[in-house]
Amino acid sequence: MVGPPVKLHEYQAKSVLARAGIPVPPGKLALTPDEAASAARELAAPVAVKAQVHVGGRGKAGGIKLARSPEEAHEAARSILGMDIKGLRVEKVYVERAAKVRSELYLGVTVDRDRRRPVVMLSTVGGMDIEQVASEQPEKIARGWPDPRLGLLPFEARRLCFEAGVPPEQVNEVAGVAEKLYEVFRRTDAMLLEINPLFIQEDGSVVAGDAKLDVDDNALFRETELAKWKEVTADEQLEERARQLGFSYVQLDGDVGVIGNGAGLVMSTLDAVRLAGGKAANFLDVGGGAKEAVVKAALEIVLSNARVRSVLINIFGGITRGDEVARGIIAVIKEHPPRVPLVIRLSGTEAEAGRKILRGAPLVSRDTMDDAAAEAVRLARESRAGAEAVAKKK
Amino acid sequence: MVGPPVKLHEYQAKSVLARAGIPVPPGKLALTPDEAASAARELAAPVAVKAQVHVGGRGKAGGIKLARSPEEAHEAARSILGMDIKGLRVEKVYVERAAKVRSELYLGVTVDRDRRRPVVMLSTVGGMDIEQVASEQPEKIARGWPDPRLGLLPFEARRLCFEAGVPPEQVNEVAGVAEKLYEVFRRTDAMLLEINPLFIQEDGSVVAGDAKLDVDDNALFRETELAKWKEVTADEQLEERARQLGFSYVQLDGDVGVIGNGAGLVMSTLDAVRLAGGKAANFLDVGGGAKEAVVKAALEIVLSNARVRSVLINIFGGITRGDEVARGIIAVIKEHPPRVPLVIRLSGTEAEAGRKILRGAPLVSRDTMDDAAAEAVRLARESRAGAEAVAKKK
Amino acid sequence: MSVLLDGRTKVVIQGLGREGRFHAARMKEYGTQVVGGTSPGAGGTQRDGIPMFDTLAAAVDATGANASLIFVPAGGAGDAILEAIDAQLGLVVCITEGIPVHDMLTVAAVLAEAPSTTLIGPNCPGAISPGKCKMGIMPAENFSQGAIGFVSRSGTLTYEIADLLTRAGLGQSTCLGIGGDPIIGLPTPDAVRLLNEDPATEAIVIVGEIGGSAEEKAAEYMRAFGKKRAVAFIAGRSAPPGKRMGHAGAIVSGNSGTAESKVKAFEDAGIPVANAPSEIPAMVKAALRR
Amino acid sequence: MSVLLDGRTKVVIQGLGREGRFHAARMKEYGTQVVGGTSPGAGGTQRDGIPMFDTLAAAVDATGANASLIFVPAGGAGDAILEAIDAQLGLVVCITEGIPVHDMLTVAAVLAEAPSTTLIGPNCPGAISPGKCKMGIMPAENFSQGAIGFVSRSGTLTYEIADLLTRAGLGQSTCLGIGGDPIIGLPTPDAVRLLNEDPATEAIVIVGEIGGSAEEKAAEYMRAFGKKRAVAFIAGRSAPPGKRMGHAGAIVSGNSGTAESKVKAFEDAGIPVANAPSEIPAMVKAALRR
Repeated sequence: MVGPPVKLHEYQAKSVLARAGIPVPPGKLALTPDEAASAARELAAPVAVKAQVHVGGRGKAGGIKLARSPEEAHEAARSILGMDIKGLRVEKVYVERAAKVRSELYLGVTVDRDRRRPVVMLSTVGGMDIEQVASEQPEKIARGWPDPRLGLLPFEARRLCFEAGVPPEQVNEVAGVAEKLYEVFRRTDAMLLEINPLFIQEDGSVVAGDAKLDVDDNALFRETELAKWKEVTADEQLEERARQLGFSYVQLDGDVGVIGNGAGLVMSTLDAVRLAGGKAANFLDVGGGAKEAVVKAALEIVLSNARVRSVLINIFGGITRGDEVARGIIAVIKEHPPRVPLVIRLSGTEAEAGRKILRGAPLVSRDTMDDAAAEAVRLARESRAGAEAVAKKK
Repeated sequence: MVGPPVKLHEYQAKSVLARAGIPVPPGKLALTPDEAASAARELAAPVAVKAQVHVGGRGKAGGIKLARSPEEAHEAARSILGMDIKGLRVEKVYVERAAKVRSELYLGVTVDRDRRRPVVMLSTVGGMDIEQVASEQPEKIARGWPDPRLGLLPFEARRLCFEAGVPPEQVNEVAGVAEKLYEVFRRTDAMLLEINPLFIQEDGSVVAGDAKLDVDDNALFRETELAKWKEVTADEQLEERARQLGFSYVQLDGDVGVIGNGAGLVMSTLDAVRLAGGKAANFLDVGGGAKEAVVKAALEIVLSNARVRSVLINIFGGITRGDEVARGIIAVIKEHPPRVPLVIRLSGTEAEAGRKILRGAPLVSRDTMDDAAAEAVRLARESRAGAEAVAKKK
Repeated sequence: MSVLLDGRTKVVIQGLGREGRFHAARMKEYGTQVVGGTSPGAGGTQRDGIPMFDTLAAAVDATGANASLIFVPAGGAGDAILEAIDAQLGLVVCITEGIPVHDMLTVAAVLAEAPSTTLIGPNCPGAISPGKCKMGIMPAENFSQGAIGFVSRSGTLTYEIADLLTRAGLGQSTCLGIGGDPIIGLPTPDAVRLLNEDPATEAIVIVGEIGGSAEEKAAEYMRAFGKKRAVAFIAGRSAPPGKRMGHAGAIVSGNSGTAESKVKAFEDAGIPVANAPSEIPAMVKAALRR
Repeated sequence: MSVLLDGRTKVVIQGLGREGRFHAARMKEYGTQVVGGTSPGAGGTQRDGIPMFDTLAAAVDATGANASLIFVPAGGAGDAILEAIDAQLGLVVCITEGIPVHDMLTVAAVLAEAPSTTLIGPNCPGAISPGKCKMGIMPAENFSQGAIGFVSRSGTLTYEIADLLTRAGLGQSTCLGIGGDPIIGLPTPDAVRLLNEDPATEAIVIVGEIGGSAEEKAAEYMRAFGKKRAVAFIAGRSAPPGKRMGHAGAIVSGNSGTAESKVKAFEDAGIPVANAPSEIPAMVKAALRR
């Protein structure tokens, strides 16, 4: 089951870069204000105290503070630790010697789906979101598409620098960082690896200001060291549990629970719900060949969402068999009758057998995806209307 | 200037393999019999005590002995240390836990000039010289030519194993060793990397019996760690000194010293000497654009060979200028008149100026390579005849 | 006629284990020439009457196979594809899901220099030329022989739509389930080009989904070179940005990969876009009448 | 006519430093179109009247160059060759000596997939089509225009033999100094094929040396496809096995790479082999009379 890339914290990503020989400022992780103060003392202030959370825009949210003394670092850490940034609580800060910044670059590597190649991007507009630069000043980004079998070649790295307009005195160093960055990208099975900003300091030296490393979930089996850094936020726990059970689950904000087999079919089912005037509560793909137990677990996860007012199960049997699906549904119904109506559409392999198993069960059966979606939306609407009427009466 | 590959000792090559995850037996280097005995004690005998010298065939020469106790290891080291193997004195032995051998394989990587590819070779005829196997049982060697951009791919490594006839139970492990071996070959700028024999042990595990690693001399600038292991034997010291002075020198066994510019021209000059009935004492290429000092040093090295009875200098000026060459010769002659006759042929750039400089000097000048070679051979023969006559008289 | 696979296709199954055996049997029932299987160490044996080989090279040597179907698990599937390219097979179908992206980047680079090999997938149901050859895991009963070329990034949605077409009397020339990963061997534009140039194909059904810009490129190609009528459908119109919808490739990132952009591209190219799969058969019939 | 280089060849010098400047001046004197030079950081300046660029891509963009001559030091020369292949130049000549073999293995792999680029060298004197274009470090005065195609693994030996030919009135169509390294861009058989197919070439002089089996392959090619008379010479007949004779590629290893084998291969192909360079002109004249 496909999962989102594993995101590393800045301090983790920087430790990976440092090992590859990319210059990063000296820094220490701190979990308390006291630790932050002693880190600042050790590093010989001024330092930057930075929230380590898996969201962008922490700077604007007040998650980065400059401190000129250990006392200021203590104070900065006190205000940042425990802070809530876009719903995530800050549990740790990274205390880092402040760079003496002359100018800022952007340097990143990701995957270009269309060219089916890695793409290296370099820009003298550093410190900004690269997508924003791409849409507002596209000419400010130099791009190169290295052959993954060769890596980023020295001439390609230099060409990027000259095209981006890196000052000639820094070309060798920035090109060297780019070559190493590509090598880290390759070696860590990264989906995205960014140094943003890459500082050119007052003395002309180059150092990584911030670093972002997202690792391919499908490659964690061989990235055993990085895999240890995987963190699952409260938000993602349901999706992670689903993945461990063998299916894909994405929480959405509607009230029609959706279960289907196959990503395209489930996406189409969500679309059918919307076409029928409703809104899906989730995406859930049980995958190919799902057995009774998986279907049961899937239904339970969908029902655990309190917003759900009806559930639409859409199965087009191929390797997945209608009778297995039916048995999974019956198992849930028997254990504890669901609090919301179920609408089911079975087609393909063993659909007939499945329908036979479901006969007499408290659920609605429909022959087509469109009809089933319309019915699920209608039932959710009814339930909502009922609830609203009750609420009004009170 | 081109140099021979840098040869590593078995114990050095094995340390490189071990770091890459290739199984090698535990072992220790010993410089004295006492060290060998304590190594054997540590390793828990039986051990093999092996001479560490840069020549093949040390086994046949008595340079490898099995020892079942520390006392036997002491005795073995005593007999091997100081031994002379093909002209090289054994200075150190490697004491290694003896393998429990079920069968022996050959596994090696080198460069295939014709295909312009690396070539990996695997054979179930292990422990023998691979060139001998290649000429006597060519069908016993499986070969693969990996794309250097991709390395040896798992499917290629497996195919080699099946083609060579590796027992199916060992295929995964041997294929894994082959993949890692290729990676070491690439990473160390190797010209040749061999595990011969690669033991399959009685318990089915696989371990490197012997290892050979020759590193490209041209890549030493970036193989800084391996470069430290470069050893120059007494035999090679003259060639090494020449290389440091900026020219190629190869000692041969004739009596006509040869100096020229350009490898092809010097080879042709040696051939001309042979055609004239003589034998060259050396190959010496001063390279392109040689200046006075280099020519002087070259002539001194050639004259330092006691066997030399005449010297033939053949220069076809291109970047190399005839006048610079002439000045180098004059400088030597002035410092100490050479003990043997010099024959010189100058052609090309500034040849006329060179001839002018040499006018009156005690040397013979000829217009063509053939004539010059004939004259040098004649002079050497005269000198030899004279010397023989003197010897007879005594 | 058909594209890529037909009665002359001779298939080796790479990684003929439990899953492979199940589908190999279905394929043989369908009439596909399954001439061999590979599994290191199994050389010389038979599995369900299929001769086994240690390596693909040996299998191709012995059987004259010109195609392979890959069931090798994700960690080794990239290597299996490279083995198939090395064996110079004309068609390689990779069913495996979850291959690391970097492995596919390497495969794509090698593939770019091996123009005689077409890779379908990975993470796909495979391809079928109904009545001639099936190379994949799709239930054969949903497909029927005819003149509709069909390309889709999905699995079951493909079966659903094939079933709708079949029930409407619209048989298929070739159906290409090209896979849901961000990096695949035969992206939508290339698949559409094959069908557009196939004499046996009268109309093309293009089923895309959110993520990437393959559909936009296919629309562009059809606008310039389209010889056949086409109908499109995009799955995931109601998907939120930044979330991977089951397929690794089905994700809207920033402004790119949206359903809106894809729908607009097709409409700009004069290709009608269905709101639901159920609309497709009628739209195909209308297109054929135009 | 001539092969690979002529009056339309427009050359960029990669790594235009001290050595490059000296030879660029000689080339310009000869009439070669030297249109630019590269040196990172020198973009926008001029050196001896040659416009300088930071990258080869920029130089090619600005000048329309179709060839490059490389003087970059050994550590960066492999990268410079890859840059030239990437720029899709038709002819690349690399003078540099001492490039690590592994760098050349990578170059060879990339080159195999770039059929429109011909690489001469490395570790070579370059190529000259007398009277039209000189790309290299050879002294021009030893060469003269004519109908003898000439390929050689050597440097000064090439000048010596060119001089002998010129003095005998045997001008040259194109002389290719292909280099003395074990892995080179245009090995002897490929160079011989070019000259064999060149209408302006009437006879071919092949100068080989010990090491490898390129001469044997060239002889085989000429036996099968030879349209021109040829004369060969092998340097190093008296060299002992196991010793590198100045050139990294000039080594007899075991039974392979011997002069005997090469001489025999040429004689078997009906190509006479000279005992000394001085014999070559008469033998060429005799061959032309046959």
